[in-house]
Amino acid sequence: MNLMANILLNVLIAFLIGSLLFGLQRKVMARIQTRPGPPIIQHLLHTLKFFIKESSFPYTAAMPFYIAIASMLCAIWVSAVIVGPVIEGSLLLFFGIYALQKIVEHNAGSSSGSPYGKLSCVRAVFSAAAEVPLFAVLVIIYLQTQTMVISDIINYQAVNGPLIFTIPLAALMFFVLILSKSPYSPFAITKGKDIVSGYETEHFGVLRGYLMISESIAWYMLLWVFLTVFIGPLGILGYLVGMVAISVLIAFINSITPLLNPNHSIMVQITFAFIGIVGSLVLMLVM
Amino acid sequence: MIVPEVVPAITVSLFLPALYVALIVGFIALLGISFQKKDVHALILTDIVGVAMLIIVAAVGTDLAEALILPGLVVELAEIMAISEILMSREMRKTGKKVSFMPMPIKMDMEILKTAPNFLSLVLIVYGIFLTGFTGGAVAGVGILFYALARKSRGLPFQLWEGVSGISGVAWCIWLAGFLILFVAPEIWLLGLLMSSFGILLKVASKMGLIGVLGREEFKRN
Amino acid sequence: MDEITYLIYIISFVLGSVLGLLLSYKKYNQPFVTKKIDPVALIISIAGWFLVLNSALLFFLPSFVSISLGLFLVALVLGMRPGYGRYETVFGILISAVVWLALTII
Amino acid sequence: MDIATLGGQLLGQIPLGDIVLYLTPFNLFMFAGALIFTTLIAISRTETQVEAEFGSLNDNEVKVGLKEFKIRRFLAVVCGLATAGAMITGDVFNFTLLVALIGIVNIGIVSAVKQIDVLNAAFQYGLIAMIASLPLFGGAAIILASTGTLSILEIAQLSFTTPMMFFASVLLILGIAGETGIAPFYATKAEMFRTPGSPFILIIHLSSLLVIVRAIEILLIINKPF
Amino acid sequence: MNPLDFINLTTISAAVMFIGAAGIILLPKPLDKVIMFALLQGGFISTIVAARYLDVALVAAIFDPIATVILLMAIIKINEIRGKKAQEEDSSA
Amino acid sequence: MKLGRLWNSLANPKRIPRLFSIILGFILLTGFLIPMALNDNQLYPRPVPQEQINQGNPLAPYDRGGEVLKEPGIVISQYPENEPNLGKITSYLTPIAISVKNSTIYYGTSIYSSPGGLIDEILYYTRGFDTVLESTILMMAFVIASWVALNFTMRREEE
Amino acid sequence: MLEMQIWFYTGCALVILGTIGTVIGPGVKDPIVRILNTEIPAVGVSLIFLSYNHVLALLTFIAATVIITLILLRAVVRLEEMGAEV
Repeated sequence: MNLMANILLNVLIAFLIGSLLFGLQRKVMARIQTRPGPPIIQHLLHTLKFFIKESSFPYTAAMPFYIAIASMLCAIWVSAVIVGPVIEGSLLLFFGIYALQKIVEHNAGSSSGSPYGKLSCVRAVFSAAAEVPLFAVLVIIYLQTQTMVISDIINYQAVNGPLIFTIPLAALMFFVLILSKSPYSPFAITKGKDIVSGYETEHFGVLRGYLMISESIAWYMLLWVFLTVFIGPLGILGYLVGMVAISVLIAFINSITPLLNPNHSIMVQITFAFIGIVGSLVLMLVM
Repeated sequence: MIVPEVVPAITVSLFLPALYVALIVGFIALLGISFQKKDVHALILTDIVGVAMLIIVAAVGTDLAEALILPGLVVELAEIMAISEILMSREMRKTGKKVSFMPMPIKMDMEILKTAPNFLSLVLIVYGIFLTGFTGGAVAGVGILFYALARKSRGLPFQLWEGVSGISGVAWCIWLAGFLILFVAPEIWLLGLLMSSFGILLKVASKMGLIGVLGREEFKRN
Repeated sequence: MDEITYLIYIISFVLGSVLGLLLSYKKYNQPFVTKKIDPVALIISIAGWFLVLNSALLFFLPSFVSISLGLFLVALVLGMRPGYGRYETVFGILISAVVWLALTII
Repeated sequence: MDIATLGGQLLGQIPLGDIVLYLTPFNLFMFAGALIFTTLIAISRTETQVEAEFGSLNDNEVKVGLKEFKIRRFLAVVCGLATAGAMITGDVFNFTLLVALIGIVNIGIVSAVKQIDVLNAAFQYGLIAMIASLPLFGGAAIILASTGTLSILEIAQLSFTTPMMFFASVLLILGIAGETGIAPFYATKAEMFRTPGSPFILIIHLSSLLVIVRAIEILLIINKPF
Repeated sequence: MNPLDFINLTTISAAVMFIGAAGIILLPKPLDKVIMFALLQGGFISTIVAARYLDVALVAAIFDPIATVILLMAIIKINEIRGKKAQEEDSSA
Repeated sequence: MKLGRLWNSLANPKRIPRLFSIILGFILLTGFLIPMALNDNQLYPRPVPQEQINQGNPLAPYDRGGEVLKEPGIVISQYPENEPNLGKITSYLTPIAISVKNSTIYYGTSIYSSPGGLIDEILYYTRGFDTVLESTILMMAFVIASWVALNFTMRREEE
Repeated sequence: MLEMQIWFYTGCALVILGTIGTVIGPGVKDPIVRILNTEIPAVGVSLIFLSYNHVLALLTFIAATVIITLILLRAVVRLEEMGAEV
């Protein structure tokens, strides 16, 4: 298959499945809280809706920047899809993409000039302190498998069994990272309802659409990376089942936990990271 | 053989003591910082942390190590400069006090400030030009600085300062051009070398001299 | 080519959901009816789940056609407005799962 | 070769004397990312922060003045270029110097503002940056002492890791952490983000995250766990 | 080996430096410290001379008075400021 | 909740440098437990200290051989293939430097710091990019400091 | 060789002594005293440079120390003049 078609295909799949998973998550959370909840399709419709709404830009915004940054987020996650499912490149590259994404996310907030966006931006910087150590899980994977290239990691797991059994603490760390990126999670301080919609507060119309598209792709990609590097070679059906399972699990967690205060959220995550890194290193030395 | 194949045994034997000294010094200074309540004291103590860094680099004992000391020094100097300025700016905003521009004249009739500056500065500048490069820049810079510090000619106008800054920008470009010549056109390496040396000299010296302008405003404004 | 098939599945699911949502708003005007089963939806749901899970039985259709058709029908019920289509879906899953189990085990 | 298992196939080298820059897909992506953001910053204007005033119904607008804007944009562009350089450099000492440059420029970007809290954060960050120059350059020097080379390409071809190299890389990572203000030290940094001038603040964050990712690559090259 | 051999420029300048260092640390008044600092610098310069790098010694010798002058000016200035503050407090009290 | 209090206090900017320095201090101390030694196979090695000055070499301590504009000096660099003129800068002396060299043996440092010489070779030629950076660092620091000084600390009365 | 070792160890001793003096020496509550004490480690480092024959670095370091001292003193004097409690 030609590369461009492959990329397009994967991006579309990522977007649609990501949105459906978000919808599913909302539904599950609603049911746990004994509300009827919106249909599963809701998140997708919500995203598409923004493309036919009028776009307006706040007059206080930092102009070309404010628009470019939202489109940038999209581009970044599309490149994540390219690195991940399409060419199965280096995990380090994925790490870099995650870092860039973090920046875009926080500056989407601050470039609008809204106080809520600004607060969300400050919190995003803060939360990066916790998420970057969590991403160090990739280093543990490297130490275990001796490679950073995704296709080699898959081969390694085909031979030696899933990594989740050999480095469970790393898998736990990555799970916390995924948890922190999910909506309504205890660690979602950047989008807490106390600051309206966080960094998305001042994005309307097309820009909001971009942001939501990239969020969906991001969710898909995080789950994809988790399943790929910890569970091993899977068919597409396997990925689907895994993603649904993780989404439902996270929905359970999110619906029963409160939003933490920013400092505490960071420190809880750092504690997890610390336990995870030290624990996995110790486990590796022992085994 | 003028240059040995490997590092001489004596340098190797001195590495460990030097490294340990650096570690001890670093530890003491860092501990000092961590127990410091006042910001300005922490700033002074970071100077010593820099000293520990220089010892570690010097302990390698090769020509390369010597070339690496210079960046370390420069970084240290530059950061102290910028941070002390930020500290002052912060305190000014905090106290909200306008420091009177012309407070108490200093009654200081030190002989050295009347007779020596011209001579000392001249020696330093000439010697700095002879040295060229970073070292020359630093030496000549201190010369300019001392001149500015001690001379009574106060009120060096704003434009002049900007002019001096401009020189250093141009000098930086000269150095860059020299650097490029060394790689792009290796045949005329001599020109590149001279451009680099004098570019850096001008740059460092003019920058150091700027401190003198800052300092003179403090010390000699009667 | 695998991915194209899955893309078609997803799209048919999405289209089904959208259509189901629209239809359900047209059809039902009470909000959130808990204990009532709509026979039409029940039939659609059972048909859909049957197609999805037992596509091997329908040898005259290529499996991806039957599955995408099935997913469309499944989504039509699953995607209804809040409070509707839940029991129908459960029945659909149960019946077709029983059929599937019976066929695989026997 | 280790570099290939980390960042993908080696695409090319740019030799500048002893300092050889090398390009893998990973380095190239990060380099391009840093450059794109730098261009974006260079052409953007800043936002206006609107806050409600206490005790009245008026809004309070916080803007970036023209002079402040110019200097901060200049510093931000320099910071972006330094980050881009740090992504492709192939020399440990060169990398540390770029990190030091990023550190000082970051301080500069926030030092031009007027809020006391922000200035305080900038000062504390500056203190960390200065302290961090000890482990940063010290770590590089210990790597030089133990391997006899600073070029990452040469270090990648060594077949062993001594405890000394490990110690040096611990120092190096601490130094980078301090200089760029990552990980637990974000608390000083987060305060600095309250000031207006979103595009310039972006570069502070961008540089620290990209540099830490790159640092992980370098450290994995220096330390061969197997 | 003759113990008197140990009395040469190197050892003497080392001793001078140690005295200077001890003086700087232990003496309480800043002005005394500046004098001891000159002693330290003197020892240092003679060490360089013992190493026979005369040009370096020359530069160090030029920088010595400059450093001293800077220190002196700062101390005088700060004493002045402190004196003035004390006066103000007295007059206000 | 005590833990929460502690976590909150850790986020105070003023504590961070102190925390960082104490952690760094203890990590430095672990250096004593690690076996360390200088690898003697280094780039750009130099002769035994004081050796050249004891021989009465007027270029001490930076004499690395070579003849001005004729024969390159001896420099062991990392990638000699990238440096066609390796060693030439080391051996280069300006005319003034040559006259100084002929008159006294105690000015080796000054001679080798004037254009040409070992440090110039390393700083400008083999590791030129480093020097670009370090002079940039210096320039940036001065830009920052002078900007702050000009706009805040010096000319406050104009605000 | 002996001379070189004397310089080296004198330098080490001065650096350590000076650092201790700067951190916990008598009267270091006064910033001026503290800055004066930092001159001792500076001289110690110069000696270490000298014993390794890093003469050019030594030259630069001497000049840079003077400038750093000036900067620090300027900061201290200014802060004192403002009456800032830092």
